Amino acid sequence: MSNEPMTTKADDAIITVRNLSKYFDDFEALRDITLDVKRSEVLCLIGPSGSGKSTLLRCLNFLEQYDGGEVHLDGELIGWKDISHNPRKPLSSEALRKQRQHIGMVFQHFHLWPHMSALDNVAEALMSVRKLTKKEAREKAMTALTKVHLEDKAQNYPANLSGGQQQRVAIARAIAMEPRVMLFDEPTSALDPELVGEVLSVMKDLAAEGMTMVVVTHEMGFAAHVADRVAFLDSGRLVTCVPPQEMFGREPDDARVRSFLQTYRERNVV
Amino acid sequence: MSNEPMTTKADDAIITVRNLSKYFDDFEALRDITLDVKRSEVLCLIGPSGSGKSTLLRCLNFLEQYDGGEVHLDGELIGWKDISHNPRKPLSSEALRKQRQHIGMVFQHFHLWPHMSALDNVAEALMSVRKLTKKEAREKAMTALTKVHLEDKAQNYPANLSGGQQQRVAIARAIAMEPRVMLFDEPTSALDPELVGEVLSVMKDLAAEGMTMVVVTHEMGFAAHVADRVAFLDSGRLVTCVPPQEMFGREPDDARVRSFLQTYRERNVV
Amino acid sequence: QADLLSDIKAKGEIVAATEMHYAPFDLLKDGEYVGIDRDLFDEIAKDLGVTPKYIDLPWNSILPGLEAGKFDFVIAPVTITAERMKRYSFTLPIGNATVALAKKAGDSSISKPEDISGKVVGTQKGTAQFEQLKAFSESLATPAEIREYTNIDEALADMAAGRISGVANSLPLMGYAAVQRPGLFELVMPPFGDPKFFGWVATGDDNSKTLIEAINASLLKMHEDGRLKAINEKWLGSNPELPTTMPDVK
Amino acid sequence: MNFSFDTIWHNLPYLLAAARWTVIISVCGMAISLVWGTVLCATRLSANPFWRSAATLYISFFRGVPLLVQLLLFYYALPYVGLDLPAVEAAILATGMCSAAYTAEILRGALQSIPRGQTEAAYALGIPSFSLWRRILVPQAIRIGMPSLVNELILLVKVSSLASVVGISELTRIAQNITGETYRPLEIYITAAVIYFAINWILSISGRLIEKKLQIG
Amino acid sequence: METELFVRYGPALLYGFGITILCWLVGSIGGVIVGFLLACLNRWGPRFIGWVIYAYVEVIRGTPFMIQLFILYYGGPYIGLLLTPVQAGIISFIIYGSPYFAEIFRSGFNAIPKGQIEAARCVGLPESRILWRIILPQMLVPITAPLTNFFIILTKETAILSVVTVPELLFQTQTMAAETFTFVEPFLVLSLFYWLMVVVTGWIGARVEQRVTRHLKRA
Ligand SMILES: Nc1ncnc2c1ncn2[C@@H]1O[C@H](COP(=O)(O)OP(=O)(O)OP(=O)(O)O)[C@@H](O)[C@H]1O
Ligand SMILES: Nc1ncnc2c1ncn2[C@@H]1O[C@H](COP(=O)(O)OP(=O)(O)OP(=O)(O)O)[C@@H](O)[C@H]1O
Ligand SMILES: [Mg+2]
Ligand SMILES: [Mg+2]
Repeated sequence: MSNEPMTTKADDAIITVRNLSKYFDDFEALRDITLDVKRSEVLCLIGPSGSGKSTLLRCLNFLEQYDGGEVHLDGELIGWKDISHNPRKPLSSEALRKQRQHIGMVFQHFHLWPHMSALDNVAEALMSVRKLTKKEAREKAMTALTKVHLEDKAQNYPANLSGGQQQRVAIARAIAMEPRVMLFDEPTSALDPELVGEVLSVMKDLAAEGMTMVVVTHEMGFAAHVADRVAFLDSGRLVTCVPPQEMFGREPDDARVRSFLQTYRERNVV
Repeated sequence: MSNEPMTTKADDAIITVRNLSKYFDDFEALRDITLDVKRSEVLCLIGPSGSGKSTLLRCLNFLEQYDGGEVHLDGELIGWKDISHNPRKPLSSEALRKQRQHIGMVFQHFHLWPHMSALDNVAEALMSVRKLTKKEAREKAMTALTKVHLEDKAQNYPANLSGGQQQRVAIARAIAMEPRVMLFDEPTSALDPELVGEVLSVMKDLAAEGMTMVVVTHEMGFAAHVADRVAFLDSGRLVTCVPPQEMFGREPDDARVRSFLQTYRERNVV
Repeated sequence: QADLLSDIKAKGEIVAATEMHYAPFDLLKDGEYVGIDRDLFDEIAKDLGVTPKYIDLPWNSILPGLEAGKFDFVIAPVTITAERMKRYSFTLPIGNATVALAKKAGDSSISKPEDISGKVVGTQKGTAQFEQLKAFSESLATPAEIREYTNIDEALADMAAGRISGVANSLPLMGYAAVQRPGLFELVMPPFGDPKFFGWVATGDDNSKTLIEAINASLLKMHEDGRLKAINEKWLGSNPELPTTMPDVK
Repeated sequence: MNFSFDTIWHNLPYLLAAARWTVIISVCGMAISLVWGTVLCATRLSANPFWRSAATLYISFFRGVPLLVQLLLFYYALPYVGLDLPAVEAAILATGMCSAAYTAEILRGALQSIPRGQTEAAYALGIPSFSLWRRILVPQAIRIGMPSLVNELILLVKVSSLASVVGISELTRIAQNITGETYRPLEIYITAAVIYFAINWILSISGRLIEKKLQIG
Repeated sequence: METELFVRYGPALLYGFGITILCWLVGSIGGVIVGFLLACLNRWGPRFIGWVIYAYVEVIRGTPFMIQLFILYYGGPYIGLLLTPVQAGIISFIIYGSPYFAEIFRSGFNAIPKGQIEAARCVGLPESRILWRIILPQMLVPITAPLTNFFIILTKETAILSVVTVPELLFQTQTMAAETFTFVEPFLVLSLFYWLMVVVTGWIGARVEQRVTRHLKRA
């Protein structure tokens, strides 16, 4: 949890990814990814559609069972019971649950629970995981919703919310849990510029509180502003992982990255 | 259809919206919207989350039964049989179907059919509405998918596509039908900058072919590049509707618009 | 005024329904319908000069079917009672319906009907035999406990399973069961209660009057020429003394 | 108890012959049930209040009255209104029409869990309602409702035994009749159960195969 | 129509109706519970239990209730299982209903989008809580109708209990039919009582459905 005493120094790795690979049948979605995420760091993942960004994120909390390599969170192997065996055996669902409690996630498709109001979507885990009373949970949920400017839509079911409102509920749901690490999959795709700004400031606050974040995004401006480092994925491979100044500030070395950023630059000079 | 002879002059209105209003129970989602969309025009709708952009779009093809005012497409009242009566009576589903054939739509949440491959998602309406044979429909669908660079994912089910790939299938599904008017609800929210460029060029081609388009977007760069006019919605009201140069090029007159664009400007200078 | 008999003769066919599930009167043997009723009615049809056609129906739908005219006649053995005569026309008796008892083979505690006193006895619900058994049981010092089954097979199965000590039903039925499963069932002689008889049934209206008369005439003829006796001996090993007039039912 | 395999062996051909009727009635009944059930479900969901209540009434009647009584009505009461159906046809029609009421409800339940957006997408493309149902809604409803549909079809196979009340010598009836002659109910009933099981297992396996085939992702 | 009959047999019919309702309620609710447990075990339990459950479902679902009941009641004593009719009726009812219910629940599980369960796992909800709060309320949307169906079907399967002399409704009406030689009247009574049960069940089903589909209603 974020308010635990920090016994390790601030720039050591909280997530280590080693030679990660993942197949969907024959399709190689991730190949040999090696990557560290440091404590309190904001790492942005960018890359073309279908390059494996979501898949990488999903491997980090074992929603996808990766086929090769290892993912460690605070030194603890994520998902597999033990990888010396072949085939690997996943942890029990209870052990997985323990691990995942500390890893928050906002999905690309939100995945709100349609039968619960916005408020209940946020309050649910506070009650059953954080063991708050119903009242406390609702209050806390309300605070989280207020952060994303949704206090007046708290009672709406997801079906009666606009796209951006749904996305904000999903963000509120994840941050209310105060995990150690947050994974965001395009958290601002449905948001207008103003709200992107708001979410950005929420995330900056989180970062200041020591939260580690991995953010998939297509908004280069967002990446440039919020990230400590930016990783570029292409066809399942990690092409580069550098501070944003290097990625955006000057002409990137890698041809693929260069052409990727090209269109963006052209268009965004309004 | 786009290849019909244009008997009217190019700048007359194809869609006219008059005093449109829409309530969800007590909540006023749209208030007194009056707006013309000219033939072959690209109109972008921008505005904060929850301002009613999707709702307006959905009123245009009567997916939402608007409560007050009128929407006409090519002089034909959309959705209602006749509005002098109270309560209004909607058209028969067959008549609605006829109207909607000419209005393509790409949804904010894509709404692909999960039990059909990407190809079949696109081919379906070609067969059942355009009455093409299965073979013709598939060929045409393949062409549409190629336009959005998805030829190698044609056989995937939606669940096995990345977010951006799903969005592109949704775009392909709508444009393959060659409607008279296209409604796009955040068509590039899940796309990376490169693809945004591609989709933009697809849309430019469509525009050149005389297609009328209404595009909801949060990407101001996109709006600036592709739109003939940009309409700004706030809390269900149409604040302004002007060419992009006026909206983005100089300081906007309206305070609301100004503050909305502020954050965007700040962030996007990378 | 319609007349069933002339209709049948015109068609050259008589359709008779029964429940092929009432040995030895009606049963399926190797997939074929046989039994006392079949043999008797084959002869009667011959006398009437028509071909018989038999259909199998559960008891539930035999009488509704008769009334709806789905067939002409019922050759399921029906115990002749006053109440039933109000609604339907009966033929002369075609079988002995007096109640008799079967026990589990080798059960030495029962050697005569009176021994059921205080024991549990099963019978088929709603039958005339049930009424007889009830009356008989009440005449005993300690009455028997009577359990009703929808079907006599189930009562026999329950006796085999050991839940009940005896099963009471019409004499021919119990006798036949004992012959079929000698190691399992045994007939307790003599039959008890009032003498009762089975008849066949047609609709109660005037249409079937002539048919009933013709069948009765044919039955009487079979009494005289010994065919009736032969058939009964074939199935029962003995000849029940069947009356040649309508028995007196109150 | 001495379990008599002889009895089983001896009577097996007759039971199998009777099972033919069970199969005929249930297969035809299934066809009616599925087709008519789908139509009924669509009617029940139609916008027209008249058709909607007609379908509701139909379902209420056919689920409410015991099938036995329905069969008796079809066979014995319809002649009074001039419709004299032969026994097999009456049995097929009654079981099929009754089962359709249940099928319709199963499909309706499944349809409700198909996200609305999918229907809207079809509307927006101008897809005719027939195609919408045939290509988009029904396949998904079948996937979701398959286990319940198989339940219903298996029940249909079993209730086909009621056809005996209109004089059809189907499996259960013949089993009972043979029992009446052999006085060996356990042997005969177990055999009949095995035959029923075989028929139903085919159904169940097909159901699972279809389910797998329609599985998405 | 002889109304006098209804007076004469009224008490017996009502008693039979009571027994029918008792067996139906206890049997079908027991069946739902067992079916639900089976479906859960099948989903979360070890592989081999899955196979055992599969076999159980196929065998019990694939064979007629009448025969199961017959074997249990009349065959049971041979292996020392001596049950009273009502006991046998209720037990076999639970056994008979459970595989159908298990299959209905299985279909419910399949209807929940995977993403929602993933979202629940990501916030660390325990599996049992996921079942109760996320899966169950939503799966009721597609399965309330089939559940209602099967409750209704079970009302009528109670008639088969007459085979083992449970004094239920059909048993009583058969007495009436046999003793009085009437057929229309008993069937009418029978239909009326069943219809009553079905209407009430259907009504409850509709209410439950309304409740569980609340979130789908659009303003
Ligand atoms: N079915 C509904 N019932 C009640 N309120 C609704 C419903 N649909 C939308 N709303 C409300 O109407 C308002 C407008 O919604 P709409 O979806 O049009 O917003 P939007 O401009 O598209 O926003 P976004 O950019 O977030 O997609 C929102 O405040 C939303 O909460
Ligand atoms: N379940 C699956 N089965 C098969 N292929 C899959 C599956 N999920 C994803 N893929 C494929 O894996 C690749 C990577 O998918 P992923 O969702 O990680 O992309 P992404 O980088 O998140 O793209 P986007 O920006 O469009 O969301 C894509 O090409 C996709 O088609
Ligand atoms: Mg993605
Ligand atoms: Mg929207």
